[in-house]
Amino acid sequence: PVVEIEKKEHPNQGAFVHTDYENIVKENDLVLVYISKTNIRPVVLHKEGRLNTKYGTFLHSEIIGKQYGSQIGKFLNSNQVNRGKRHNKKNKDEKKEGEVGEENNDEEDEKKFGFIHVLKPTPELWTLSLPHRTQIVYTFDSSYITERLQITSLSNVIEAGTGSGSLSHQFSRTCGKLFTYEFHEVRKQQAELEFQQHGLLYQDYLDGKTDDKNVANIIINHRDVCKDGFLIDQVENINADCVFLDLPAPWEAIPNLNDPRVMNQNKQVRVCCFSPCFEQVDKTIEALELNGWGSIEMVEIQGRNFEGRKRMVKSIDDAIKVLCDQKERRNLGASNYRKYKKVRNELQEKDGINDDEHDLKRLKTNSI
Amino acid sequence: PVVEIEKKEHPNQGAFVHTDYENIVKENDLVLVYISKTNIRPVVLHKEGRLNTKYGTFLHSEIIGKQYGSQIGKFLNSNQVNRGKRHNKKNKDEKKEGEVGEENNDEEDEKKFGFIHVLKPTPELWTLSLPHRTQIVYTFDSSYITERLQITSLSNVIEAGTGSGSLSHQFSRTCGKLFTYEFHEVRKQQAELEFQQHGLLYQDYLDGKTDDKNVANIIINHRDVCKDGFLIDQVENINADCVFLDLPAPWEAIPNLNDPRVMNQNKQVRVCCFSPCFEQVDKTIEALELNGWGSIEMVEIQGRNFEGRKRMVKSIDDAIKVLCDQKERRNLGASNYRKYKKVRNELQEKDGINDDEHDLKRLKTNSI
Amino acid sequence: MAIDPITHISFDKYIIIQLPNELYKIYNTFTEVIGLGKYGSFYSKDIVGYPYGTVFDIEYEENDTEDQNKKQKGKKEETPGVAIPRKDDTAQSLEITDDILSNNFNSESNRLLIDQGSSIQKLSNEDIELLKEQNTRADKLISNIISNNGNFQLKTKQSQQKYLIRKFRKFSKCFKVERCTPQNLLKFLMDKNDLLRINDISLESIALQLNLSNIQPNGNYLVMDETGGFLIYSILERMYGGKEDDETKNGTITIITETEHPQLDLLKYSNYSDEFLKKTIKYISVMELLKPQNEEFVRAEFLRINEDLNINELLALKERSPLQQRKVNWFERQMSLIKISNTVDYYDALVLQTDFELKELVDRISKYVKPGSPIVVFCKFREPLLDLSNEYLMKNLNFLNVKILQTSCRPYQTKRGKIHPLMTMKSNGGWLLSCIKVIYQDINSVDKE
Amino acid sequence: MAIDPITHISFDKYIIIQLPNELYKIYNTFTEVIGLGKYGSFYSKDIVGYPYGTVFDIEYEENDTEDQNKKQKGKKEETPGVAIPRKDDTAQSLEITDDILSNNFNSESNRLLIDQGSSIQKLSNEDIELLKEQNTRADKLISNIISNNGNFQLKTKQSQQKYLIRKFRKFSKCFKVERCTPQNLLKFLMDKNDLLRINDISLESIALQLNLSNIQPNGNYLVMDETGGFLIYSILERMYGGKEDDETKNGTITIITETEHPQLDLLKYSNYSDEFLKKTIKYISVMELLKPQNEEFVRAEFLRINEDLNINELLALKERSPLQQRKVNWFERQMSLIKISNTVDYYDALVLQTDFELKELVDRISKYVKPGSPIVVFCKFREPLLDLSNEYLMKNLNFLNVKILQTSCRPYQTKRGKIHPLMTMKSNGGWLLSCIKVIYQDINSVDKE
Repeated sequence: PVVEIEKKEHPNQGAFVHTDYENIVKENDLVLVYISKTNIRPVVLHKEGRLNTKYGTFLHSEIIGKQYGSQIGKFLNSNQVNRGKRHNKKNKDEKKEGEVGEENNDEEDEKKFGFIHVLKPTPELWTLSLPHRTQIVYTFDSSYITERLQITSLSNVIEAGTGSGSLSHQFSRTCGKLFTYEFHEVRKQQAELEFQQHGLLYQDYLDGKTDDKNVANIIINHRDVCKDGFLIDQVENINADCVFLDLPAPWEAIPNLNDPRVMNQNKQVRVCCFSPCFEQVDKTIEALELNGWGSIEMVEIQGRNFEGRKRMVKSIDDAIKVLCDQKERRNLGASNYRKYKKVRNELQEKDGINDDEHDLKRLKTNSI
Repeated sequence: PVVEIEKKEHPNQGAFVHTDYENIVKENDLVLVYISKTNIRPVVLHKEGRLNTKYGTFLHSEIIGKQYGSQIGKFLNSNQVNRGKRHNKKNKDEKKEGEVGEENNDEEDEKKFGFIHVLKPTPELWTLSLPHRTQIVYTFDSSYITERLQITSLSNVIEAGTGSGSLSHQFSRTCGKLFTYEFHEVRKQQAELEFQQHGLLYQDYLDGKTDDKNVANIIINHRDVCKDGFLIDQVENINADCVFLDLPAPWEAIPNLNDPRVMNQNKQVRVCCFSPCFEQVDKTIEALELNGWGSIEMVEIQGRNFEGRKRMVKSIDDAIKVLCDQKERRNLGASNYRKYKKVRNELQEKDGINDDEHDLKRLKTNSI
Repeated sequence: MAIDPITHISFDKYIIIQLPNELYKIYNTFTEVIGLGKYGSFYSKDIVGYPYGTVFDIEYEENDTEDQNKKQKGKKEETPGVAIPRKDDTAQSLEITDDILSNNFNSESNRLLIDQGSSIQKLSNEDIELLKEQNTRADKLISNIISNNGNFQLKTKQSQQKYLIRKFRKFSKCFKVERCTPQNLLKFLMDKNDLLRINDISLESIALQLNLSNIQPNGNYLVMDETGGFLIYSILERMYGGKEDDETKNGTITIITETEHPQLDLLKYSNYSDEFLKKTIKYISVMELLKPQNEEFVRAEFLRINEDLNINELLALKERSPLQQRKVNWFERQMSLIKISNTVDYYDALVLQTDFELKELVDRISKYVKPGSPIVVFCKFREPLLDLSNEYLMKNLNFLNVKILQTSCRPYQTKRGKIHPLMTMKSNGGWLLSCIKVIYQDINSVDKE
Repeated sequence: MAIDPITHISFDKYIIIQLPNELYKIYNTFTEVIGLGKYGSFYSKDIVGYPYGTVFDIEYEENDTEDQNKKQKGKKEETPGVAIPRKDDTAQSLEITDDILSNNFNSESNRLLIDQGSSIQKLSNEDIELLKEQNTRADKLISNIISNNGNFQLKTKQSQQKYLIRKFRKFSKCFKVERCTPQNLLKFLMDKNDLLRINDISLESIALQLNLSNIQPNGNYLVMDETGGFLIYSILERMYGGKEDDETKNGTITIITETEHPQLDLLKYSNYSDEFLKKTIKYISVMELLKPQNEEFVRAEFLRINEDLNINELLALKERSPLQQRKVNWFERQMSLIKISNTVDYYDALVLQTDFELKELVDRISKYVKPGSPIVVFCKFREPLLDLSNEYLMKNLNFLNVKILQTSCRPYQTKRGKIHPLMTMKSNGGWLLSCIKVIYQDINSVDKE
């Protein structure tokens, strides 16, 4: 998916906040356009804007004024139908989504109906819509991290590094203040811009651009926390109670948490280090122990998606019947067999039995 | 479970071999008596023998002469029934097994039927029947190991250490020759005796006690393979093509595989090291690489048992009906409600509806 | 400075105490003396004011010791000890430290070890009790255990450690105080083997359900909770974090109950005040929601119950007797229920944990959810969710992005040099289904291009 | 010494070749020239006689090189190279070694790296092809790739490695020969994304099925195989290991087929001779097994088909014409089928992989299994096994120890310093049900004590 938001655009505040009772899509809203499970696109709506999808072009004006959650449909011309079909072949699971109509290969000219949905952004949908600038912490992990760190709306959270900002959105939704650090300057700038567009920067609250400090709560810094620690100019005391380190060498950053101006010194605090390799985990445990952390626990989250599937069920008696018929046909010769079969069918129809129905394949819903 | 086999007993040969067509349990056979899923006992049958179970005492003579797989039942006296009941309470899953009869708490005197099954030993059942002398490699792992080492009836397998001998039985069934090593002298003696009783010792084939070298194929040694290597007096060249190391420090044993008299020098050979901790795996990989092993892969087997369970299903309408009734009863007062209810029921019975049947709990079969 | 009851141990609160055997138990600081059984007892006032997460050691007065020794056999000790907070120890861990252990590891193999059971332990259990009473701190206790076990040096490092940890758990007198958060409450229920009460839900599943439900401090959520209040508490925790008086937060939870009175007994451990819960949580039964009355009917019912009393007159009164006030309350509650049952497209998420037949349920209550908002269903079994997904949601154009998910957390033994997955036989933690409620556009209303 | 075809590459055998991209492909040494596409080609006789597991490098004659370069653009190279076995390398691995990699790791962070895509690689693909043709061995190839990538030193160690491995896989000319064992065949099907053909069974599931079925060299097994012969081959491998002439082994497999002719096309890769398979494997269709004829009926049928020819006369003949022999064969096969269908309590295990409705199937064929022997059913889905277990086996006293199992193998990236679980999206590998057939004792036949 391509981010279609202009670099300098400033959508309406509160993109990630629940809508009011009216639930109406407004001009300049940042919305997520759901095209399929694997194609969700962030768009800022303008009166004159256009949105190109595999189902053709949608005018932003067709979307503005609708309720969030609305389906916006259009009839596809045959050219688009063809493209849609090719797409469907590749990706059968998406068939239901985005396209409705009979599968009629003969009449390509027939108009088909294609649609998109306009959705309010949530951190989870945002994660799905992201161009993968860096590796992403997925919702299976991030939800668990949030719960284990016991993050609530009172928590001050430290996150290093910011990366794609995907997890920052999730933390920001739940926590009090989020201090996030990114050592890669370009990535920091990208993330900062994004947070600004999403109305999540604490600076905007300070500047009076928004009065919802539950939402505008992110403070982002360009920083190598391993070398330069966590202290920042904006605040004297970070008073963090939750720390999340997604760094190649978290053990280098852990000693920097000892500065009394970083962690809240007057309450229980928690840290989570996220590493792919066991060797990293080992060094991290060493650093945590050396720096006075206790109750250290390593865990791994395994998440899975399920889907219902259709399964063939065959009956033994059906199979036997087919084999008997084949044998008889061979023994009698083809023409005799047809005669015989006809007679037998006539006899059986009288008895209300239809022997010809060799329905070998019956479908049942099952799952793996 | 307790092993009831006498130390010096020598049961009939071929305990682990498929039976002939007659499939009859003979005197002096080593059999597994299946009492419940978690209670399987190895027994050598004698004319005069007795077997005590929670269902009472079974005479060996009741078992001898039956077919393998036979149920041997007896009626329990009330004392035993009580014990059985207490057992069942603890372990509901076993209810079906071992006991049949109505659940009649009032009439304790009624005789109940308890039974055992007599089974031919298999390596997998043997593993279940074992007193856990050491940690056991379970069938989920051992079957995978057998397959990944590509063990066939042509393979010469090295196993260190022998441990409980559970895995040795599985290897012995499938492989050509099994060279197994145990550094703990008492454990080695226990295992050797067991292999002898089970007719699995290669020495018995050499001594002419059996002519089935596919079965009598284990050579066991008391040895610390880390210090003293794998070479043994009995054969000049082990010619192993599969190695399984279940040792605390497999990296100490790996260099000893380099002796040209240990591994087959003229074909592809495989090794599997079984370790619980990542640090061990790391050292093992290092040793394998240093000693010229390639295509090294670490895997983990996750095995699970499933069971069907009953699930409650509630209907919304049923719940609403219950609440409406409660409300009416309160509004009308208890006595009026009864009158009202009676009238309503009479009316509804005419229509064939039974409103009183608030069957909130319907059962469905499901599983976790 | 006043104690912050969210971060610090306060009076009249439910707290969780972790014992040396690592199990969690719930106590209340309302109790004057908290007794931990064989791990000792102490005055609850001694621990008030310290931050949650503090480890305390129980120490006994010297002059009590002799008395204690005499009493020991016959009855339980009666004088509580003094709970001393461990200071200068940021780890605040009940675990036995490696320093103590590593001093005693010399033997390298257990080749020569023959298990002689407890006969080899020269210190009897009574001796150990004695030591324990005499102010012996954990490390001293352990070196005593070591030097009195004749076979100790013959054990392998591993069995030495196992042995020490077992003894330590049995004899040390210390404990850690934790806040009664939903996460700690879950651990408590797990230790109590009482997960059935919360539908066998795991921490990772509730976490995923909360994230997918997009819980925010100002949202309004429609919930069914068959976990005795655990789900509600978890949602409240994300919204409010224990703080009742933040004016910037005003989200609500509306609970659909199966019975007339909601069964949310676990909610009491949340330590929220009744006023706060009353303001934040609304209850409505399935009957009141799905078989609603109208105002006329309620007025008629009021007349019938109250024998021709006019509600309008009551409402107009400036001062009411308690009985009159109860009658007004009843009427106003009925009105509010009618309002709820008529307010469709309102809630920011539908969060379900229920045994009701799901197709039927979702079909009838999804109308209350705001379009574009999530519906997230937890179930202990997979089949009902597959059924809901395949037989209802996927066939209905009002639901988008239907997913069935499972998440499970694998704990590892987290000791350096001995890291490995732990084999736990716990249940699988359940399944989740999530989807988005959307508005279906009638195909006939669309212009053909 | 003659070549052992089980351990060494021989003529006229199916073999598996692992390519530098780590994928498995099946070839046949019957082919004179084996072409590996962009990885080169060679004469199959060059690899015959070396043990399975050998890695070969393909080298081209010096004097061919110029020609090759000219041809390069237009058409495919026509002269095969020479396959040279790697000697003195017991690892025989296609992986890129750490020695080569570690020489080139200097930069420590990718802070300054901006991805410039392929423009930065000074060696064009054509250059690399050229290098490759000129007898460049893997390590040389790689140092060339490194020194020609201007940005290489700016990458992190990790991305350097990833880059090298990618290039190596693309350009090196080497391969490894493996025996066509069931395990390697499975990897081949996995690489080909063709696991549906074998019912999505995983190595760990087939392994567990074989162990639970207690396969032995002298057993007789009753099998249904909807994996196109993969299951049969796996059983044969455990029984015989590829060796056809061991007189001490004489087990058989009886296959119940759905159709008249069994569909076991994967069995050809087993390299067993037709004679051996004919001797060891018996086929019987569901009809022939469950709707058997008797001898009288077969004789009548023989008469009807062969127009009053007397089978007894044919059988009595000392010499028969081919046509007569065929008729005798037909008759004898019918007799043997009748015998099979009448032989109950005979087989040492029932091993099933089938789409048939399982309750019905097991109910009708379990009679052929010897009491006390295992029944082991594989299914891609869980529901049919739960159904079989709960609705049939658990209600029937003729089955003991009913278990439903799942096993799954988790591969790890096995590089020291970088060990972590690999995220694979493969299917779950299926479920297994196992139980033991037993003999139920009528309760009325037991004396009351």
